[in-house]
Amino acid sequence: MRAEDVDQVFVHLKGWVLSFLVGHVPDWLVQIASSLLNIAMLLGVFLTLFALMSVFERKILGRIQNRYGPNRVGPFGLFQPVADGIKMLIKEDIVPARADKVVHFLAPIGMAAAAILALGVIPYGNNMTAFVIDGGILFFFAVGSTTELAVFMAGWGSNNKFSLLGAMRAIAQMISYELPLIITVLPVVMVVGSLNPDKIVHAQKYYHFGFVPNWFVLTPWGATAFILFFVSGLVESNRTPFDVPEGESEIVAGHMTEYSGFKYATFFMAEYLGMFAVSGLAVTLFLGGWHAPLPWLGFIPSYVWFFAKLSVLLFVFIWVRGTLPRIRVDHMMNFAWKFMLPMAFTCFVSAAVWHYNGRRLSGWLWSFAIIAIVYVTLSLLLDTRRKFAPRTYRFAE
Amino acid sequence: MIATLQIFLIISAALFSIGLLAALSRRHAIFILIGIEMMLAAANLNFIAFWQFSPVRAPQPVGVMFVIFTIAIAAAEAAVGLAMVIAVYRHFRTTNVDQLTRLKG
Amino acid sequence: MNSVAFAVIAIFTLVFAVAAATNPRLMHAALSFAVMFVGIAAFFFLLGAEFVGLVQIFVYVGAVAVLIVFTILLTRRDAEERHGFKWGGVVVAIGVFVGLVWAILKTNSLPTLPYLVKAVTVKEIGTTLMTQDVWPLMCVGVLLTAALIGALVLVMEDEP
Amino acid sequence: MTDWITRNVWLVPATPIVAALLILGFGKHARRAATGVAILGQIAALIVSTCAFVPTLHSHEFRAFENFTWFTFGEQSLRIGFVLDPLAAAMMVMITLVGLCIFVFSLGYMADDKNFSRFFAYLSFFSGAMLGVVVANSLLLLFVFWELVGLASYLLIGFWIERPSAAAAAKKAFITTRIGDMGFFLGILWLYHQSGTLLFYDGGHGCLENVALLGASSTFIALLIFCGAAGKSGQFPLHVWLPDAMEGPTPVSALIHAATMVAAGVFLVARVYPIFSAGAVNGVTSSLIVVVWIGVVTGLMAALIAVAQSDIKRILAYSTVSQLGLMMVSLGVGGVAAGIMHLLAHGFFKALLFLGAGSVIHGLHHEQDIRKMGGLRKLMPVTFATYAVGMLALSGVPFFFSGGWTKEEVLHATSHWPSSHVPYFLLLLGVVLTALYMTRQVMYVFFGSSRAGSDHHAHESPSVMTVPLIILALCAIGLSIFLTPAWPWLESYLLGHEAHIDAHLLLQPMILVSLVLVGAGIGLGFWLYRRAGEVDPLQQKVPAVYRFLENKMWIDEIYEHTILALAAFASRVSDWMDRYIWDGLVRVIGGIGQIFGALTKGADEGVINAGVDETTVGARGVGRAMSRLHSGQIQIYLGVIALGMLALFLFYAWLT
Repeated sequence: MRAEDVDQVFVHLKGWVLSFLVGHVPDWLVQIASSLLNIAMLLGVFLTLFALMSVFERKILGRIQNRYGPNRVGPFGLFQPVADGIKMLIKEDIVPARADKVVHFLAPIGMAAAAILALGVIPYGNNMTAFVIDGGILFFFAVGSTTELAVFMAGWGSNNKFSLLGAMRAIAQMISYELPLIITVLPVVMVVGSLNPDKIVHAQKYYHFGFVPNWFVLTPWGATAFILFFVSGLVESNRTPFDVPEGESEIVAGHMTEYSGFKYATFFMAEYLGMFAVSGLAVTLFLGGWHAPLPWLGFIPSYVWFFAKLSVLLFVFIWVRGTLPRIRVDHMMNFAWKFMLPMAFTCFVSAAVWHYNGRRLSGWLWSFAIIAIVYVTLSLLLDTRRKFAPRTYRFAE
Repeated sequence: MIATLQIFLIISAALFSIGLLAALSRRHAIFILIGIEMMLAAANLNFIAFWQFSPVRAPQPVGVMFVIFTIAIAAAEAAVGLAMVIAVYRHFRTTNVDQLTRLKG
Repeated sequence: MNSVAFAVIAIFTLVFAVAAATNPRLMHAALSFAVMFVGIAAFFFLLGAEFVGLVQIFVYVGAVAVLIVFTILLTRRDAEERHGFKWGGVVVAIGVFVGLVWAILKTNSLPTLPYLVKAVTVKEIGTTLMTQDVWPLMCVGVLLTAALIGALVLVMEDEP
Repeated sequence: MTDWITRNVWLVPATPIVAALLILGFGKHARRAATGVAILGQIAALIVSTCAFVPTLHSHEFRAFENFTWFTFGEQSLRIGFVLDPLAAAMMVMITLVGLCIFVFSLGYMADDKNFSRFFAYLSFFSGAMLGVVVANSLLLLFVFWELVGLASYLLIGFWIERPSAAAAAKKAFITTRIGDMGFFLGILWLYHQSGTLLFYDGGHGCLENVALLGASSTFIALLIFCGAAGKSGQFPLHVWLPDAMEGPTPVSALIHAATMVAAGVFLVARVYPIFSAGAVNGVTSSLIVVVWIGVVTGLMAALIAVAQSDIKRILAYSTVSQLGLMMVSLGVGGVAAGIMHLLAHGFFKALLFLGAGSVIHGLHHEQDIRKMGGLRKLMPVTFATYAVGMLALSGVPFFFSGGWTKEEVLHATSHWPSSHVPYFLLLLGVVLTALYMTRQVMYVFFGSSRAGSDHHAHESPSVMTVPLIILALCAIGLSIFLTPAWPWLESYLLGHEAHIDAHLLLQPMILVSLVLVGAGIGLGFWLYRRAGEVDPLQQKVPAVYRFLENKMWIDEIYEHTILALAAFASRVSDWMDRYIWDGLVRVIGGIGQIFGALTKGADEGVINAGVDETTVGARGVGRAMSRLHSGQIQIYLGVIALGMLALFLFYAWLT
């Protein structure tokens, strides 16, 4: 079997399944069947990934905290998600008496739907994009922005002050970090000249000097934009250290306080799917999508590379969670508006300089210099001159 | 049923009338805004439909450009309008437009 | 396929529009309003203007609807309408609708072309925005900035 | 170099405007930087305009313009541009030189003011806007700068905003000139409608190059444009703002009266002169006749009023109004060069006089009443000497002072006007009056003994104020070299001829006439005011006339009792209509019903009573319904709009 066949095996498989339908049913039914197949595949892959992620997260966190993590159910505790799922399903579904029941019911569904739709535009491999849309990046953000409404619905529908406060916090931080998230995407869009994810991946397929991949993360502006994008992505998916909306020591569990059972699981799933979506977009935009890091590794199928890169990013998500404490809410907002936003705009300017300088050495140096200058200036301006000293206990000793 | 221009226009007329209904018969100030946004959306639908069904093909997508600018302006209008609703609520402690009749003759 | 999709979308949009206009519970009405815009965006998809549809979702569902629900939250005392509906408005609205439909059906100046999607690409829109429509774009930028500042000033608390 | 400057003449207005923005950017406390930037900007503008002046010398009929498209809408494109010709070049040099002197003077005069840097920003802005008016090659661009000049004057007249009178004066100046600008704008629109372009010169396609196309409408266009010029240049009946503008700081008055604001009106008429003279028979058109008569009335009226004023700056203000009238007459009778020459010369000596007045006011700690001054000749010798130069130039003493020659040119042009000789004789009267009131002022301020004892603190001003005075005085004298009829260099330059030397022209009857008239005026003034006391001699002799003049012929009061009263009356009428007619109509109907009821009550109480009651109730109901229309409910208004739309549909249905 040739390497191309291995690469295209899923595409061929789908074509083969659809070939039974062609000629027997009207064309529009074939189209619908094709879409359904795509969606089924998407759901299958990412729900499995969600299950794996939940157990690996616990195991990695366990290693970080010098303990084992789940290791009882199945080999190495790999069946833990099954047990969790059964537990969630048979739990009682509690709806508060004074809740707005329709809204309360629709909130987790809206949240999960948005996350799944956002996953659809990411190219997972060569010719493996679920929805091919010309404005795919815009689609991603358009769908992603509806999450805010779902969060609000959860907070409002529960009729609980902690829920509402948590929802407000979540929306505030999501809106604040949506700006840097989108603006850091703009340089890539500008340099490629397209909003189509496939074209963006395609633009990163070349190699400099035969071995350095033409990934955007390897340019000064791209590296900065990637870091900013990743931090914003952490916030958008409400992950530690930005899990303020559900900070359990402050407001119980935020907008999910009044949810239990399967609805809670749906929320949980939606969050993980959102995390996958943001990481997948980061891979697409900055890490070369499904392209191999070295030209002679091209024989390995494209989807393997994509999921390998995705797993690295997911590992970083878990690593950050195990390492950093939660940030105070006002610090987080200040950080968004005073640092992230200016830096994101700087990336944009820097990318423009890089691109319109013909991508020559001078362009690289200029774009690096622009970012360095703005970074240093911002750090000088934002420095609060507060000294950190070891804490002294006056009365406890 | 074949989608023709007339059907799109009738749907947008229906949307417009529903928007008018919201603006005319609800007592809450926010609904006037919602109604106006609906009417604007109906106009947008008209723009796109006329552009799509126009016999002459302009080099630029004129109808689409119109809609993009309309959306931007409608967003600005919504932001300012809602801010005004909040300001009015702070001052009069109500958002019922029946009670906001300081300007009556 | 298209006519089926069309009918489904039309019914979906109009139902949610009516819900947004008449539901006495404000929050439900606002959420119906958001869903209605998804329907309108679907219309735009059908008409080959997918960029506009996406922008519509982005702006209305992501931003305007959130603003509206926040406003409802901040003016919560009136979140439910206790008083009745003004039926005069219904009469007027129906009158306008009948008039519009009558005019649409009566006129013979409408082009009667078959439905043939000619999609517009993002690149075309971008080029037009940067060449022919660059002045309107600038003006809209200024307008949005002014609206932003105006809205902030309006809702600012008076005490220092 | 010369080529470069003719293409980049926009630099001249740009420099002061940039300086103004910089100063505003520096903030309130950067006083030193503010003055530095302002004066450097002015010097740069002076240098650039001198550079621009040089190429205009070499060739006759020199005219360079640079046009570009501002924006395009549909198939129309709006083009603007800049022009450099002798008229513009001469004005530029005059404005920047006078402006520089005023800037330096302000250093001393405004030294104690707390908004020092803001003042310099406005001053730079003012000068830049005026330079923009001068170099504009499009009526629209000219109008833009014109309005900027108006804005700058508003800011500067009301600079001491804490004084209510200053604020009122600023408002008055702004609104009065706006009335004229309304006409001006209509004229621009009409011109655009007729000619399709607003460029002055466009290689044969400009609106000034094809005035024949305008036809009969040129008269109306010219008159509408003249409205604007009359507003800015303080011509009757819009002159009322100019004396009030004295509320601003004295350097501002100098700038307004000498170089910038009022000159704009005269300059505008000179710039669009082809429109005024389009279709002229024998050099006379109906629009020019209007210009002449307005100028004559303004000149004479202002000169008469000036005789009876007691505020040192107001006298100068009215003299400006009068001189502007003179210039307008000159333009109207066809002496464009003479008018502009008088404008240029006037710019120097009027700035000199105002700055001299400023020096006096500064020395006397902001005393402005001339009846309380006196004997300053010895205390302030430099000010006195320079002031005397200015006074002689303004009075029109020939041979040595620039004003004499230019005034003589104007008279000369007027005497040849084919339409009428009355303006000429009235102008001669104006010359006498000018000499009279200037002599009166000098006699009061500098001669005699001190009155009212406020001058014992008087001191000569610091050199930062006296040096500009000396420079301006030298200019006022030195300019006369270029103005003599024997070698009319400036006139030839403006008209684009070669200058010839002809010593015979130095002595002509006209000079004798003006010498006699000026001598008469000065002598009369000397005799009348040789020992004037607190009470004006004129007031003792003819108190009624004096009072009439002192109160500025009651023109302000006339306006107040006619135009303003009319406006107030109209608003009262509409208020009354609202209150009584509509409401009253309803009540009358009700009342009729009631009377009717009362009449029939006795006759047939049982039967009709109920019906009458119904009528009155119904009438009241109508009234209530009508007032309920204004319910203040937005939704009802909206509904009415929708109903209007429905009505349109019905109308459409009825049509088809």
